[in-house]
Amino acid sequence: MATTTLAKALNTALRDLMAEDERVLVFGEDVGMLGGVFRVTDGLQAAFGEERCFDTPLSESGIVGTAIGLAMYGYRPVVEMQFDGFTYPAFEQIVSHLAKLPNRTRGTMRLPLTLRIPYGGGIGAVEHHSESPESYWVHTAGLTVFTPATPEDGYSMLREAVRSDDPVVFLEPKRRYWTRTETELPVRTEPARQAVVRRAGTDVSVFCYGPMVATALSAAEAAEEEGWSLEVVDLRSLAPLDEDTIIDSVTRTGRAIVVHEASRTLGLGAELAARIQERAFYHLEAPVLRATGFDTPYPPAKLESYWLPDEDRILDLVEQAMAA
Amino acid sequence: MATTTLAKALNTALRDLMAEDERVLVFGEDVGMLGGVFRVTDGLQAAFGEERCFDTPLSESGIVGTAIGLAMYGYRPVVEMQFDGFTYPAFEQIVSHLAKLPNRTRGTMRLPLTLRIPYGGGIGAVEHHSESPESYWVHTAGLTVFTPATPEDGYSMLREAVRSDDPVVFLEPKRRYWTRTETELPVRTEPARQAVVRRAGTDVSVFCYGPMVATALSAAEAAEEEGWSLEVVDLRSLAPLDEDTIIDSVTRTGRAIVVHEASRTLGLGAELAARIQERAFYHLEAPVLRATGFDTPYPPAKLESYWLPDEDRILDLVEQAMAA
Amino acid sequence: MNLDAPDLPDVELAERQEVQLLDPDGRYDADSPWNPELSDDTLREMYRWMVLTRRVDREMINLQRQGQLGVYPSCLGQEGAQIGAAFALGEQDWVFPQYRELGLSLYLGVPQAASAHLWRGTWGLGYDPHEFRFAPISIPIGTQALHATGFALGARLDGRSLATVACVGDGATSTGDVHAAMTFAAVMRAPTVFFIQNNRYAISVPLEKQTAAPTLAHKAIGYGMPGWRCDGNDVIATHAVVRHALERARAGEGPALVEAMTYRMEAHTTSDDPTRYRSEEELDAARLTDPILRLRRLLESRSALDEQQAEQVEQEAERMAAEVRAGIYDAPHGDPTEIFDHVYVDATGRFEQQRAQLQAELAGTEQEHR
Amino acid sequence: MNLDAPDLPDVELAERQEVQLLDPDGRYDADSPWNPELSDDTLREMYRWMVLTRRVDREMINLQRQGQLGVYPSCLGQEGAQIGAAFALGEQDWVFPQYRELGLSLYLGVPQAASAHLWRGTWGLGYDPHEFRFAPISIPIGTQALHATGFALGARLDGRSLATVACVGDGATSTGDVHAAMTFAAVMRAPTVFFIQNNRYAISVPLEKQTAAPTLAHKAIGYGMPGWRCDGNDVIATHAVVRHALERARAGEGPALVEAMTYRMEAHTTSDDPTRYRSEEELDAARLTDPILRLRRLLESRSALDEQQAEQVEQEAERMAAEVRAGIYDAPHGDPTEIFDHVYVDATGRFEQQRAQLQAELAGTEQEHR
Ligand SMILES: Cc1ncc(C[n+]2csc(CCOP(=O)(O)OP(=O)(O)O)c2C)c(N)n1
Ligand SMILES: Cc1ncc(C[n+]2csc(CCOP(=O)(O)OP(=O)(O)O)c2C)c(N)n1
Ligand SMILES: [Mg+2]
Ligand SMILES: [Mg+2]
Repeated sequence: MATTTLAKALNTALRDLMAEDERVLVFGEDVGMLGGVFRVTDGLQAAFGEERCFDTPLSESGIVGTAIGLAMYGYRPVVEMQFDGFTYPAFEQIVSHLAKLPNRTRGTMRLPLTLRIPYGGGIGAVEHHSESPESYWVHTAGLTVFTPATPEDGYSMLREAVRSDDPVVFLEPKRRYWTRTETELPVRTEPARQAVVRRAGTDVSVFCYGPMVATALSAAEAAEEEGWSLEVVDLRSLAPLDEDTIIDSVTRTGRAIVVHEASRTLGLGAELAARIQERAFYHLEAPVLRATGFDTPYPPAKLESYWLPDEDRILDLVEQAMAA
Repeated sequence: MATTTLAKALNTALRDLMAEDERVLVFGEDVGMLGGVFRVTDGLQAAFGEERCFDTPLSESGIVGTAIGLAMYGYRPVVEMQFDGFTYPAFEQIVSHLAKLPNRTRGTMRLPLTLRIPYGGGIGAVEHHSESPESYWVHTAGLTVFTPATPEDGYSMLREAVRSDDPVVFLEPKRRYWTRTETELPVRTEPARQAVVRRAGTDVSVFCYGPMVATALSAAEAAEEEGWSLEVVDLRSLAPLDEDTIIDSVTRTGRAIVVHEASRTLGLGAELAARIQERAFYHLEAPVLRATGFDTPYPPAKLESYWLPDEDRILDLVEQAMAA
Repeated sequence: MNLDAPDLPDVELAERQEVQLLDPDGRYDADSPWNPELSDDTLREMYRWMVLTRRVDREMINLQRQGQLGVYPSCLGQEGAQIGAAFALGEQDWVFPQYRELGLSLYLGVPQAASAHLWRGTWGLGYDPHEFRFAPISIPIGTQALHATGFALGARLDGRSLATVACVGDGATSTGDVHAAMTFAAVMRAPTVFFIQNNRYAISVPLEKQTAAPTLAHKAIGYGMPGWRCDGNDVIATHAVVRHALERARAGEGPALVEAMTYRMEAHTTSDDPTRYRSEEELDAARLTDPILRLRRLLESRSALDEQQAEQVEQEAERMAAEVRAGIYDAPHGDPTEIFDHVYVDATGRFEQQRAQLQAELAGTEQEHR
Repeated sequence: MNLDAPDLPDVELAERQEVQLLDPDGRYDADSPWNPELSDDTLREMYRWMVLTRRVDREMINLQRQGQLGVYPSCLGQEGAQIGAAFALGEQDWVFPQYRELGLSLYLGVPQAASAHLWRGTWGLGYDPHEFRFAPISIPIGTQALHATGFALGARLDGRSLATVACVGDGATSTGDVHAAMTFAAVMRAPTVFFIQNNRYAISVPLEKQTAAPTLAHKAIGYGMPGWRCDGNDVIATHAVVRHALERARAGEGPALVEAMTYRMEAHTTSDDPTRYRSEEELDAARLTDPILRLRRLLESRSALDEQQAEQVEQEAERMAAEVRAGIYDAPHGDPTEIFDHVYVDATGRFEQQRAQLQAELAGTEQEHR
């Protein structure tokens, strides 16, 4: 078995996609010769030439808008936003066009565009480099939002995203880029729109995604020592949500905790709580609780560990849920 | 008693604010000679001169970014986004600067800036003119978000927004601009961060804001005929939420419905459902339900009435909640 | 230091010369290097399309007044710019409109009864843009310029000889997206012509409050592309300049900017009240520069348009207006559940539940509550 | 039509002449109309600030290597541009930096031990920008240009004679915000100088992939403001040009653009690996244009800097570096609950509950779970 990292798995997925389909183009800031600041596009320009993988001027709106034009033409652009916090200049193109055009044009213009965004904190980065903007995209009807938590999913889900005829926001948990696993690529995991139970349990369902899956899993291990059995569900697709898997789990455990780095108010936990109590009201033995970042701007790097949810924050809620 | 409309009340508030405080500046697209496409800034340029009320080039990011600079200098800018759907080019300035600067600068740079946005549907407008973007702002920590439902609140809350040292996103329900009431301006209503019970009731709490308050009130009237007593709570401030008033109401009624035009997924209803079940779990006799717009792009004007929540959609949920 | 000396040698460039071949009185400048030497037949065709455009435009306004359309942005006065550009299009070229491009859309055969539904407030893009090479109109100002750039880049990468016309207004030039589009197109040599209809206003904001640039054509310099300015009410000059720009683009020489000077004779849209911000005198002056009148004068001076031909054009225009009217008047709004169509190729259960909710609501409307 | 004739008469302007007073060999062009006729004392002061900047910059890199800073964007090679601009500032003028403006911030007296905390990953804006007229650094590229514009507009409306310097990189000129800032400033006559340090790269993206403009100074034309280009490694030329631009601005003549040609000698930041995208030869060539070396040559040729004076400057630089180091090394990160400070003036209960949650978590850390 070879070992690979998330970053490497994504790189391999792009390489395979480009080799298979000439219409796949990769572009963004510094994705060419530099290979991206996280090296996810490393070597693609050398392998496929400057016409398939290229650098752009410094404008995220320019990148997404140009990609929309290329998608209209018939290409399948895979574009990189260098960091979560620099996606905002492209907001209008994403919300007013990418999300709406297929519906507006009655399906005559599909936009098979993948928007890759490294997101989340935990790498000690400077201001604006650790945002968790998923709520903005999940709330925007018309977008599909995936986020892998493992190298295998990185490979498989990115392939599914690029091959989908729907526009996909592909959120890459940057603090897990260097997580190693033993795996042989190519690999095919569960369909991206499906949530996956990463660890079965009976007391509390813990819903998480991207950077927080590993955190939730270690919380589950720690909880075991306290005699609590946590079921850890990796959502994988944030839009659409795999409601059936979610409800099935809560129905069995009767308790739910949602974990995410994003600020609590209108973070994904809000939607999960709303849906769970809508559909599993009579199964709930405790309120759905949320282990999340706080409702403040992302703090400086040296304080981020206090801001980000960790095992303790999850376990505090487990205790609370079990006591309810 | 004079009669006034929301648009007129807002206009009067701006006029009074400008007269009282030289640091208040009003600018945006077409706010000068034209008086704004909704005439909310009508006559301000004539009254206060081109240096206090002026038109800008066509760039929303330019408007907000320039306003931030003016606020840093010591002004209190009140800027208009012409429509909800055209706020998106300013997203980066709003999210990365307006929301973060006071915290980043440890309070040495406060941004007393008011961002006026006419929002919501129901006026038969063409594409991109009927968006309900409140979730984007409410999720963004650092912003304060107000929305008035009546002319009186329009006047009083806008004054509070402009005088606050925090940046305020001021959402104006455009379909209620021409709603008339009998009232004498100036008027002072409850503090903006307070939710207000518009109609007392005992069976179901209906939480609503801005354009949906009138709708909820007529639903409550219709419900009465069916023998259901609805309590209608006008949230007024979407960030922060007046949780105490909300919880107090649900605690009494045991049932809650949230109404908003925005798409359901991660609309404000999600956050309300999450908080209500967190804090009033044992008081709930039915799940918190949501009467909202659908998870699709806003439809063409002639179909909007099917998309937007109306009395029937609310009453369907009341029935459901009462049956639970 | 000597402060007088070094100030702005080439910044205060003279106003970029405006290419004009046909003046408002119908006099033709055959000596201009831009003379495209169009045949009388072609000129008569141009005349015809301008008249058709004006007539259909008027019909749209009528339909709006009669409550059949929700709003409509008239192109009255801009027919010369639009038809001039239309006649410059190659067979593969695409147009990326803002929202005021009735003339271009008519010329490209876009079914008006379908596309005007957008102004009616119903599904307005019920035709395939690929069939007519006319992209969806774009209301968020300036955004379409990037789509035009990306599409053109696609054509270049694909080895196709195809250029795109990015239609933008004078106001649009202040947006970040038009800036990015010009920057990207120039660096990537995307075959795009940025066609600015400078109609002097962005709603109520006049050009001098929009930019301090000497002309909008000067902006091309900062992107490293050629920029020309033409009399947009001179259909021949506009044609010549846009054609040249498109030919260059198709030949791989990169993008260019064309500023067509025109004037918006109508309100911004039917919802606008222009008396608040511009004078009757200004309008009177603008009327003298009408694009149709001057071409008609030229044609008549060349005896290239007789009474009967002119009458035929009028009749065709009436027929076309009637057709558009018939296609729109009291047209159905569509099945409400179509709201859910085409949002996703891969839609999931939850989404379909909402469709079902609407279906149930529709079914229940007659019975339940009141 | 005659296609050769009308092409681009004034688009292909010659490269805007680069103002240079002091060449890399230290030769001074006293005949230039830009000659600011600085005294030897002033030149020595400039030299001093450049040396201080370089030394503190190096200390920041050291601190980063030692794990004391998370990341640091060096200004090595750009001292001439920054100190030249710094010396042009009036007593009321403000600087709106991007993030690489150590030289300007040092000169304005910004306490480095406070501001470098930003790179350390702790509260980095623990000083009052109003005290030092140095706005918060701005990492989202280009955004600060609008703040500079708004602030300058405020000063103009307020009747104060104050200009702002908007520092932007070459890459930043492609952003929508810099476009809007220049557009707004020119229309509103905001007293802002757009000071572009063209260091040839935006991370790995070289200038020719950033824009097709003949020079960045040409961009000024499209906004209707003057634009000059200077040798940014010539501290005197940069000073002269920026001073002129600031004086104009303060006098009510509106904004201007200055493109200072320089070169980023270090990596983009300490996290970057520039060997991936640029060659040793290119660096070697750039080394020959060093801004400090050439000023030293001039001073020495004028006998305006003796051994002892030079030594004093070096010692001061060492002291300053040591001070900065002492202020940062192992400095505390702050109380975690400060996260909640200054978010709102009008904070409400819910917000305070979250602060309480964090307090409880902190208290519980020692006891609970493991
Ligand atoms: C991003 C954005 N901001 C604001 C608006 C509102 N708006 C609609 S048209 C218009 C003026 C456009 O002017 P111009 O580009 O000159 O085109 P014209 O209408 O004159 O053809 C404005 C401000 C919009 N549609 N999009
Ligand atoms: C809006 C935005 N997009 C992307 C980035 C990532 N980024 C940081 S610095 C940089 C390059 C900036 O280049 P330039 O303006 O030339 O300044 P320099 O670093 O050369 O001083 C980029 C792309 C960012 N900070 N902000
Ligand atoms: Mg216009
Ligand atoms: Mg640079």
